[in-house]
Amino acid sequence: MSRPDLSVTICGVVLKNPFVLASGILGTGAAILERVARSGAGAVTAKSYGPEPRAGHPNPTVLDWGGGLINAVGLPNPGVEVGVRELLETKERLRPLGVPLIASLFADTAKGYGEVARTITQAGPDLLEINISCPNVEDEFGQPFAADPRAAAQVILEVKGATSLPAIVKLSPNVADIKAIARAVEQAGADAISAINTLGPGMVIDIEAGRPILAHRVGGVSGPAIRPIAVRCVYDICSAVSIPVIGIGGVLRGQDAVEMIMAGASAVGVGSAVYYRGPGVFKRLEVELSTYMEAHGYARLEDFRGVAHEG
Amino acid sequence: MSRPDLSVTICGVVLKNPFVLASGILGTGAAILERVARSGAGAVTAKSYGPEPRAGHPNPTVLDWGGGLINAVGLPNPGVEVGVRELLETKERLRPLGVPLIASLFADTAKGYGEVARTITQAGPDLLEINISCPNVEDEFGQPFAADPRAAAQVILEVKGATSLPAIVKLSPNVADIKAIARAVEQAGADAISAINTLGPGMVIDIEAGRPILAHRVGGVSGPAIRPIAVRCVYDICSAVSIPVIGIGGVLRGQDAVEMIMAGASAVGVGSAVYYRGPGVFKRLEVELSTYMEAHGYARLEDFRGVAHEG
Amino acid sequence: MRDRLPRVATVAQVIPETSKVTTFVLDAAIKAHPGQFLMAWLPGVNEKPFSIVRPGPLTITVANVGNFTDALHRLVPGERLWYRGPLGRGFRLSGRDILLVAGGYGAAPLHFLALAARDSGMAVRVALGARAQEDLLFPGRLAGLGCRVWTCTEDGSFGERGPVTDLLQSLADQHRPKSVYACGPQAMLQAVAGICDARGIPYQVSMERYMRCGMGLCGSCAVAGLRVCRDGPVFSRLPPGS
Amino acid sequence: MRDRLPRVATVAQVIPETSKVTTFVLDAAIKAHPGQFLMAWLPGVNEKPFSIVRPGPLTITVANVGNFTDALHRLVPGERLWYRGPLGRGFRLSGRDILLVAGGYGAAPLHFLALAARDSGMAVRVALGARAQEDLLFPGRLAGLGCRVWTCTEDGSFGERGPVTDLLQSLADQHRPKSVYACGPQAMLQAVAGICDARGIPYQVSMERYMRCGMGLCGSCAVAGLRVCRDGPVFSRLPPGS
Ligand SMILES: Cc1cc2nc3c(=O)[nH]c(=O)nc-3n(C[C@H](O)[C@H](O)[C@H](O)COP(=O)(O)OP(=O)(O)OC[C@H]3O[C@@H](n4cnc5c(N)ncnc54)[C@H](O)[C@@H]3O)c2cc1C
Ligand SMILES: Cc1cc2nc3c(=O)[nH]c(=O)nc-3n(C[C@H](O)[C@H](O)[C@H](O)COP(=O)(O)OP(=O)(O)OC[C@H]3O[C@@H](n4cnc5c(N)ncnc54)[C@H](O)[C@@H]3O)c2cc1C
Ligand SMILES: Cc1cc2nc3c(=O)[nH]c(=O)nc-3n(C[C@H](O)[C@H](O)[C@H](O)COP(=O)(O)O)c2cc1C
Ligand SMILES: Cc1cc2nc3c(=O)[nH]c(=O)nc-3n(C[C@H](O)[C@H](O)[C@H](O)COP(=O)(O)O)c2cc1C
Ligand code: FES
Ligand code: FES
Repeated sequence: MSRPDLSVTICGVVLKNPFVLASGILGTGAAILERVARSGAGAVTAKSYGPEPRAGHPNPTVLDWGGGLINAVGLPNPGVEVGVRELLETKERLRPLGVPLIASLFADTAKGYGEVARTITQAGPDLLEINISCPNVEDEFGQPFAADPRAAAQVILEVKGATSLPAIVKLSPNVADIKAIARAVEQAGADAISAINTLGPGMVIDIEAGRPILAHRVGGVSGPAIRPIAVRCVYDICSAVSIPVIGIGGVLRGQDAVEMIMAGASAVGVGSAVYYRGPGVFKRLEVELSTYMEAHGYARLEDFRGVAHEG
Repeated sequence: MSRPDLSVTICGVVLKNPFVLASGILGTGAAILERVARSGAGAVTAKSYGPEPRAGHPNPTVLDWGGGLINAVGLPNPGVEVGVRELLETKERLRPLGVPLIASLFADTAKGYGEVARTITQAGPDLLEINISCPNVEDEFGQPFAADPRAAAQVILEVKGATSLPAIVKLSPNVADIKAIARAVEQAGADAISAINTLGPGMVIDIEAGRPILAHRVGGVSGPAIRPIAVRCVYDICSAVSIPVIGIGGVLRGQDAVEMIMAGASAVGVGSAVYYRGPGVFKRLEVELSTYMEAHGYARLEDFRGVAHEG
Repeated sequence: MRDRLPRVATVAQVIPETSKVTTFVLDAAIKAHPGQFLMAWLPGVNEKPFSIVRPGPLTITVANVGNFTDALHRLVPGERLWYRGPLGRGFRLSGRDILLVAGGYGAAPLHFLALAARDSGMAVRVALGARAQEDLLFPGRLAGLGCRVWTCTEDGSFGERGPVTDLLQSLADQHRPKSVYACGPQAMLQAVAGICDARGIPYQVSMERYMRCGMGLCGSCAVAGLRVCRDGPVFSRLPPGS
Repeated sequence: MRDRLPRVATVAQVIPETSKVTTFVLDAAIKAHPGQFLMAWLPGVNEKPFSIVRPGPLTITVANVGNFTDALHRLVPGERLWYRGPLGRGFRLSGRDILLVAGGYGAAPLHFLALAARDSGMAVRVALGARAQEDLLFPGRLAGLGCRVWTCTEDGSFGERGPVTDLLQSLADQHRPKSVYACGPQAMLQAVAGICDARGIPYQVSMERYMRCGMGLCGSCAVAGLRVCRDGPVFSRLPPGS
């Protein structure tokens, strides 16, 4: 049998394999994103840029608590104006490699999302990822956009009005009904969904210090601990919408990626695995996925995508 | 220094140590609950009884997926009528041991909760635990009672109208704002809160079979993977209400219990740990907690309860 | 990380044993102790406990009694079966001279025990009982392992007529075994316990109870405060009140 | 499970080194390689990277340059400090004859290296530079380890006047060391790289960058596509464009 074809097309953009560097992991600059692209990623996502520069939270910001990671980095970024320059350089470096660039963005009002999207579009990324796991400052309860179908849809409408780039909406698992959110953003014009952002928040307390270890006290949980939640979210979303889904959460090995794809994912995000297995994880995932496909006689990802929904 | 005092009083009921067998773990009959009591538990919770007999879901119902457990047992139980007999025998066996019995109950309407509570009270348990992580059949979206402050409060009002036993409300972590639920049930008259029930649901797919392993497809996640989420929920709840909280979720070792207590828990539920460390886990937890307290010069649990909220 | 999730195996051989009992040999091998069991899973059907008859090639022997076992019986070589295990606590082998007592498919775990006993050079006698001749399980396999086999049937169609516990009684008195290992229906195990207790012979019994988790958590299999799936299925005395 | 969370230690000794630099000896010991670092955490203050000066008793040496290091400087014996580590990739020791080049508190990781080099019987020369005499770090400690120490200061208040790289240049030409190990400000490291490259001497440099996670994930410390916290902090050549 010839080598299986791992490529996937998301909103018209071709990825040579389904493994996408998740936002907030390494994506701080052009050189490091180029390195990840050279390490074999199918696409890379830059860190999330917001309307203004943000310093982020003080340390500790990321911890390995045993079952996974917990982080409260606080979206440090130089603001979207500087972001455009960083992304332009990144795009320049990725072009010869044929690895698409996903620009991630956030804001604290729906209008803000539209404005950041308009600005960031100048950098010419291949895709936009809309990180809606941020508090909606206009919501009287301070709920994140990701927790309210109407607020989430409003964000997408603003973004779609501001750019012609395909918009991937990144959903949070911390909601009672993720299908409702998925349907709302699809209806508002989202071109794809990525899920999940970090779980929780969670808290890890140091029993010698008698206080939470993260300076921000609480943080989002990622890594192996969240995989079953992520797989279920992807499964639920894929049963509710027909736009493509990038499955993210706890994927460390090729078999985890197979699970995501069987749940319906078109592509697979890779975050914490960079900690557990190093930046070389992309090449290894590709080999593991190929090996699985060869052993099972699958020529393309579509041959087993979504099969967990049957029967 | 004399041995630390591990006792705790919840709604007037004295536990010789804070470790409570969580509902759904082993609590299927009088003999096994007696064994757990003799193994050193501070209190034991029986399985959840509902208005009618339920067979539960087919197997597989419980799995160890690596980071924790996932289960979809489906609340099998012989119905509350038989339940009363089982609980009466259990109470009989526990009385000489001085270990309080917590009866757990569920229903699918708020009124149903009241009726089951009235019936189960005949068995004379020391405390009632109200498991509200069940779908509310009257809710048009099929949301569980635990996800809606008003529905949760309605359940408590019915239960409080039907029994004079203290009512512990067991909260689900699968909500966007657990503080709102906690406040609602406190206001409705809940005497205590236990948290958390299982996380998710999650899904684990077998990549050879191409389908979810659990017969029910999705299941609740428990064990080590959920500890940071559980600790944060307990922390949040304790910052929102003043009734006592039983902290449950991923407690395997004494240090995990210390974390829960520092987050504000009065007592600590033990579920999946019975799988990881056997029924002898209660004695071992007691020793580990004592050892920690002695090393830190704490005479009573109040000496460090809630300290993570300071500073 | 996924060590305790079901593993897949292919059915290598399907061997009819009696009219209702079939042996499935898998293309897998595990490390296990005699008396341990596994949870066999057929996706979309169910997951149920079966004794390990041989650890390598991994083998189970199944009586067709209901939905799941019927689905198992429809497996043909090349098809797949999933399993979690080994689970539970098995037999502790001791004594030069042992007696196995099997009722019905109770012969399944005792086959693995006989295998291990032979490998450590013990003298093994077996009392094998069933309802009728066509239900006698493993007489040939056990003899082939070098066991001395006595048989009986309830209808007298083969060997002595009567329950296997009558056979036990006479063999116990005649050969004074160092220990007795029994598996079969609950009533039989109770009789075995009585016979052995009366004679001061140590015994171990393998019990069955309805199982869900198979991992000592859910309480479905509890009997007299013991979890058959984790504290057992082998007990060195019958749990009181079981 | 909690192995990679911060561990607590008690400050056993606080030793002044220079007017701005203090050494903290903890009542802990770890296994580490020279050049590795740890993240020191003071609850409620911050968590920052420091080179391991000695693994047992675990020792760090800290220049007071800002908020966190100032809080560290207020620690007294008996108080507690938390740490995660060892982290990063350290120096690879090779060559009988080595030269260490330290600028400022760059002497910290090189102290651990000198310790290890002494234990494996190497001849160690050290070029130690600082702004002024009172900033020279570890001249006595390094000499005490049997190193041959040369010093220089930018203001000429002790030893040669000039940058430590002038010292390196003359020592390199004079003694032809088998390899050079350097730690200090970025500009100094660049000069070291130039001098060594011109002479074909292999070198390793320990770099500093602003760090958050310290575990190779967040990208804060990235330089030329390399993560100082995980791919470094020691590099066997200066990352291009750094
Ligand atoms: C530790 C253990 C080892 C076993 N070893 C073997 C073996 O080697 N060979 C073999 O043929 N059978 C064995 N069994 C019994 C086997 O698990 C059941 O026959 C099987 O689960 C029946 O499933 P079913 O769907 O075909 O029948 P069902 O339709 O579910 O029931 C048929 C009959 O089996 C009983 N039963 C159902 N499920 C269980 C269960 N989980 N445990 C015990 N009894 C049950 C029912 O009460 C009923 O009498 C063992 C059981 C246990 C607990
Ligand atoms: C691998 C490594 C090893 C180090 N080893 C030592 C050591 O052995 N002894 C020592 O005294 N210092 C060492 N440092 C530097 C030390 O981490 C910083 O001095 C410290 O973080 C400053 O914190 P602050 O809050 O006191 O100062 P701040 O107020 O934060 O800043 C003061 C100055 O330090 C710089 N700085 C701040 N944070 C960092 C950081 N995380 N990494 C690098 N520079 C920073 C700032 O740019 C500023 O110039 C090391 C740094 C790294 C990366
Ligand atoms: C340190 C860290 C920083 C992150 N920052 C961002 C971010 O800026 N924007 C975003 O959308 N997601 C961010 N995430 C979430 C990840 O992109 C990903 O959704 C999540 O970690 C789950 O995937 P994983 O289990 O593979 O890590 C961050 C995660 C980590 C661990
Ligand atoms: C197999 C299993 C069955 C459970 N059944 C119930 C139940 O019937 N009622 C209930 O309130 N909680 C039930 N739970 C939830 C536990 O009581 C507990 O809240 C949860 O497992 C988290 O705690 P742990 O991590 O210590 O297991 C069950 C959990 C497990 C693992
Ligand atoms: S089957 Fe669950 S405890 Fe035995
Ligand atoms: S500090 Fe986070 S990658 Fe180095």
